[in-house]
Amino acid sequence: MKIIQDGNGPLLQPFDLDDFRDFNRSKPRALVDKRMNEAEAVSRFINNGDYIGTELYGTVRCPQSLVNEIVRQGKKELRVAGQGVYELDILLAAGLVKALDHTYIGLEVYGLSHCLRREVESGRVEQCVEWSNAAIAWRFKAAAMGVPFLPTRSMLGTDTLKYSAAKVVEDPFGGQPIALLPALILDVGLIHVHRADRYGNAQIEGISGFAEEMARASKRLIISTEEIIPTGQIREHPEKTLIPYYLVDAVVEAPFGSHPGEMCYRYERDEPQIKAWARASREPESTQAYLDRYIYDLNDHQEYLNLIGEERLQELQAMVPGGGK
Amino acid sequence: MKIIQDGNGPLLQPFDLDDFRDFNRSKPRALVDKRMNEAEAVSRFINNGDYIGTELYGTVRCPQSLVNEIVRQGKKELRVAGQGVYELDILLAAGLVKALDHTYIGLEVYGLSHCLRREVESGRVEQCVEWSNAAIAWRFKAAAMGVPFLPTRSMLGTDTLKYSAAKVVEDPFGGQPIALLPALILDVGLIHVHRADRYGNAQIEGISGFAEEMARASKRLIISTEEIIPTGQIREHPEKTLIPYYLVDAVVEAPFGSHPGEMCYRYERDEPQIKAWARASREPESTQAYLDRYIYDLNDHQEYLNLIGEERLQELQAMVPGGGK
Amino acid sequence: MTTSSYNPTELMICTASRLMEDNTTAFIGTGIPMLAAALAQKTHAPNLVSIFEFGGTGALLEDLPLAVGERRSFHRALAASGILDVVETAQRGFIDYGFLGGAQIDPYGNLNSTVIGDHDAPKVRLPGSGGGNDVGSHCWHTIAIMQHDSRRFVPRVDFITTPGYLTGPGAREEAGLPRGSGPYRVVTPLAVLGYHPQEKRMILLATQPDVSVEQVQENTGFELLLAENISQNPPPSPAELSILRDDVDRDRFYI
Amino acid sequence: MTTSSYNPTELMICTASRLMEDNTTAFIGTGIPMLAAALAQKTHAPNLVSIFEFGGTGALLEDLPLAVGERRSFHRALAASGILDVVETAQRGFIDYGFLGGAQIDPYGNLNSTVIGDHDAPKVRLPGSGGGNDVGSHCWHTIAIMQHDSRRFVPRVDFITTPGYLTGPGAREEAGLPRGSGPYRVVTPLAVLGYHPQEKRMILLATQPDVSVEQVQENTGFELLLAENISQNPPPSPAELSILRDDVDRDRFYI
Repeated sequence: MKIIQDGNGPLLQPFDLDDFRDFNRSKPRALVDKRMNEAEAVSRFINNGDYIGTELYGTVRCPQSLVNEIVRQGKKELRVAGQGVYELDILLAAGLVKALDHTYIGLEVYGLSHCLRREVESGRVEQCVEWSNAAIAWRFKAAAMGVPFLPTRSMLGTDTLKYSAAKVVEDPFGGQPIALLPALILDVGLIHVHRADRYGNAQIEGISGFAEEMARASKRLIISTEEIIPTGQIREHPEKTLIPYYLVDAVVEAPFGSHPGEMCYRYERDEPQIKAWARASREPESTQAYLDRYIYDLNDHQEYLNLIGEERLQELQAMVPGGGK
Repeated sequence: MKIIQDGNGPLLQPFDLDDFRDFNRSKPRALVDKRMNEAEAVSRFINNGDYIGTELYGTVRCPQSLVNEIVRQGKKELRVAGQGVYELDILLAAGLVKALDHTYIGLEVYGLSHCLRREVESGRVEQCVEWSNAAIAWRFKAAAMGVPFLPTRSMLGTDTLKYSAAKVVEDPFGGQPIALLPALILDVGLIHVHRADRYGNAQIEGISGFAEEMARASKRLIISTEEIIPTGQIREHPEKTLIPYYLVDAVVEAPFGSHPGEMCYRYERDEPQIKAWARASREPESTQAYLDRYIYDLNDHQEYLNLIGEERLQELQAMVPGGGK
Repeated sequence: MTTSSYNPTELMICTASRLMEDNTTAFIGTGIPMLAAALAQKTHAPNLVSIFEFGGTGALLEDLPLAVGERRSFHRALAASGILDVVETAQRGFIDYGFLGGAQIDPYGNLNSTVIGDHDAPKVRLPGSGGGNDVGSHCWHTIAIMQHDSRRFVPRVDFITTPGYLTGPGAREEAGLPRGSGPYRVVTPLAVLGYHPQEKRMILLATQPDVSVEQVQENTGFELLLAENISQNPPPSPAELSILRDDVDRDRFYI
Repeated sequence: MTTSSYNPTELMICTASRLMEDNTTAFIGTGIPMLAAALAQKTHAPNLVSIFEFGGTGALLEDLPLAVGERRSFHRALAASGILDVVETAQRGFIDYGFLGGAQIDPYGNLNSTVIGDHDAPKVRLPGSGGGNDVGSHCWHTIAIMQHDSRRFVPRVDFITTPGYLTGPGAREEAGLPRGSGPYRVVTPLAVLGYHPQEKRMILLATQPDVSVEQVQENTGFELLLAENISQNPPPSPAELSILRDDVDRDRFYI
């Protein structure tokens, strides 16, 4: 099986599958109450220099109350798997990102990310390793399967592959070139869900993005949830459990935890807030002012919700057919 | 990337991913009414010599009305992916199987399969290639992903691998031995579901076995369903669609289509019927008598249901808490 | 075109919409492709099957999705799964059309959305591939939606984020990309372009209303092949514009 | 043991049940392991997390599953997924115990459930691996449940369906199997056996009631290592038997 090409990019998170198994072996199988607030979850489970990932699509199910707390606690020199809009922009704005497994960071219809530009063009983000969206998700899937790599026909023939850590090999069955994507095992995964019980059994409504894959690729997993439900409700519909409890280290109750992002069937995206960020993030000073106002000057998610205001939050719910319940 | 070991087993279903893509390209994207009975589905979509697969676990969701029709029409020299109890035993009993990608064929608590013994020990089944249950499901998954292989740590170090068509290679990232399982693309897949619309959008209740993987690994896909539902009902809960319509070639309405197997939440397994088969299958004569009575002497699934009897079928429903509705 | 009764965005939406065939599957990205798909469903392609990257298949685009993952992207859809199911479906050959964008495009339809300048010391760091590379690798036909000037239409892109025909005929297959897949059209405010069947180089097929072949070439940083009969696109019809303005984007989110 | 107040199946169920620890995950197969798991949940291991091959995780085994895929295998479970999620969970190191069976076992715990005689001209064609090879490859500890005679306990199995310690110390790791995983116990009507920590060969740990060490060795086709103190298992307690008979298998499906 010939190796045709090696991506030049570094493997930002080297891995050993047997070490991952040993780590997973040590996680409790017992049903333990894992409820805690953002401050405790972030301080207990995230360290400076960790490799972290957020599961979301655009601003949908964005684990923002957790990301705000990471910024508040100033967890630094983070390595991050990058597919995001607002929440990764905030991490970059706060200067906490040292390296990126990059796929997309931008403001979608509002254009380029100025924070990404400033951090990368200045060299403060020291490494950008390139991937496609699906490639990152497949890398999580490889880790979730407990295998060292997954094959794909994505990225072939491009500079995206050249600046990744993938390899192109000759398929030993058919002889064609195929890309191999190395497993990506996160130190910490952050996922915001619709419902979870106190043990971490979690449900997501609608499309599931890459939540199942990332949850299973995370050594430590912090779940934030719109609401905590009794385990009896989990057992009534076991097929709805996308994330089983034994993967989870912390369960943080965070209503509107995705704001200014949306939660399908519950509340819409806060478009003016996103636009305000798009404007503020253009210049370092206004960026800092935004971070002060919405993160540094606040103690927790509740103070954030108070700042946004009950009335506005209800408006965002009311935009959803059925009023967000 | 060194090849450490080649399984000696033949690849019973050689594949070309670009041919598979061309085939999939030719399948209609339009919503076409695909309802037909077992006779039409089997005669139109299954040919002698085809490689077929059934999706089920034990006797759960066993597509028996379709398998009975295959026997009735005497589709022969079939190559089959083997993980099953009753339905594969019936195919073997009818002498229609030429080669097996084998994982498990037996009668579970009722012991060995006498049909398997007779067919394999006599050499009428010409080839048995060995795999584990998950290996076969991963081979479907590889096809479903459109990639030539998936890696696994199953089968390593065993005769199961030696008598498979897998390869052991040195992982180019970590250097450890890893098994590569070749994609398995079915000529025809057979899946029995709880609900489907006329176009083939299908829902399954409870655990899903390997239905999603096998559906996506099938060039032609025949769905049998306990009931046909309006497409509006599909659109109300799109997250419940495990098999989207564009994969499907035929939708066969088959209430109690899994009998004597079970459908979770609808009806239980017909234990006396399974026991009757376990007894009958011991000797060729009694095997033939069973096939005559339950398949050859009947024209279709309705006559089969009449033979089993309304009363018995209602008993099987009544065994399910909630009475099977 | 400032004096015309429609703006360039509306023109591009209508042009892209007309390229969408009924009863085909189309991988829809944020922005113009969403509006084009919604417009197509409400005009000539009621059975267009929209596929959104993060899991929505066959949604009814009654309300305009604002992003590829939000509820409108699987509103009354036929299936709602996740990103890997969708991209694997593309990899298996089930997705007919895919829409792409980028900061640069070259004569072979290679796209750059990663970086201007050197990757490791960039002049401008762009958003990155996102799903672009996946769409450009697996969909049968890709349609690029671009602004049109010679800074964007360049002889050689600084970085190949998403594969077009790479270096020319046979290069995709040689790289291991799916046989028979590749760039199909480029839609801009000035023109609709395609690719020469043998040479795989960009060819001018049609100019937008009130645009000359010369204008198109002047705004393109490389020599375009010219189709034998270069047609002129009709302007957006009043019907298209009213559906677009009063229905598709009635909240004027994009236009 | 014919005169005793319990049958050999009941003895094996109770013996296997006692090996199941509370708050561990166990991959449960058809037959005796199901009864043992249900008995354990109703006695010393109420929080035993049962995992069934085709997708059930954490079911409450109030009713005895008749097969690994039917509704009782995910009755009021914590999750209901599919075979790959379950086996990948094992491959990731989350499943502590797995139960296995077979027609032959060797001193290193290798199991044969594929064929007696030559694979391509078999004397007896057996059912095959099923999930056995997956369980034996990925679970941390495997427990084999076997009838006990020298036709089944053989120096060399005809076919290694499911990996034990293969050829001995280090062989699993060398083959690429997960570090630190492997055979743990063998439960038979005559004994409970383990594996020597260094040599990885089968060692006699305990005899079943009224069974002598000699009887065990006589019925084993190879030399057993002997633990320093070979204990004698207590018989099934009246409590265990009544729960087993009146509750777990009240319909007498298995016992």
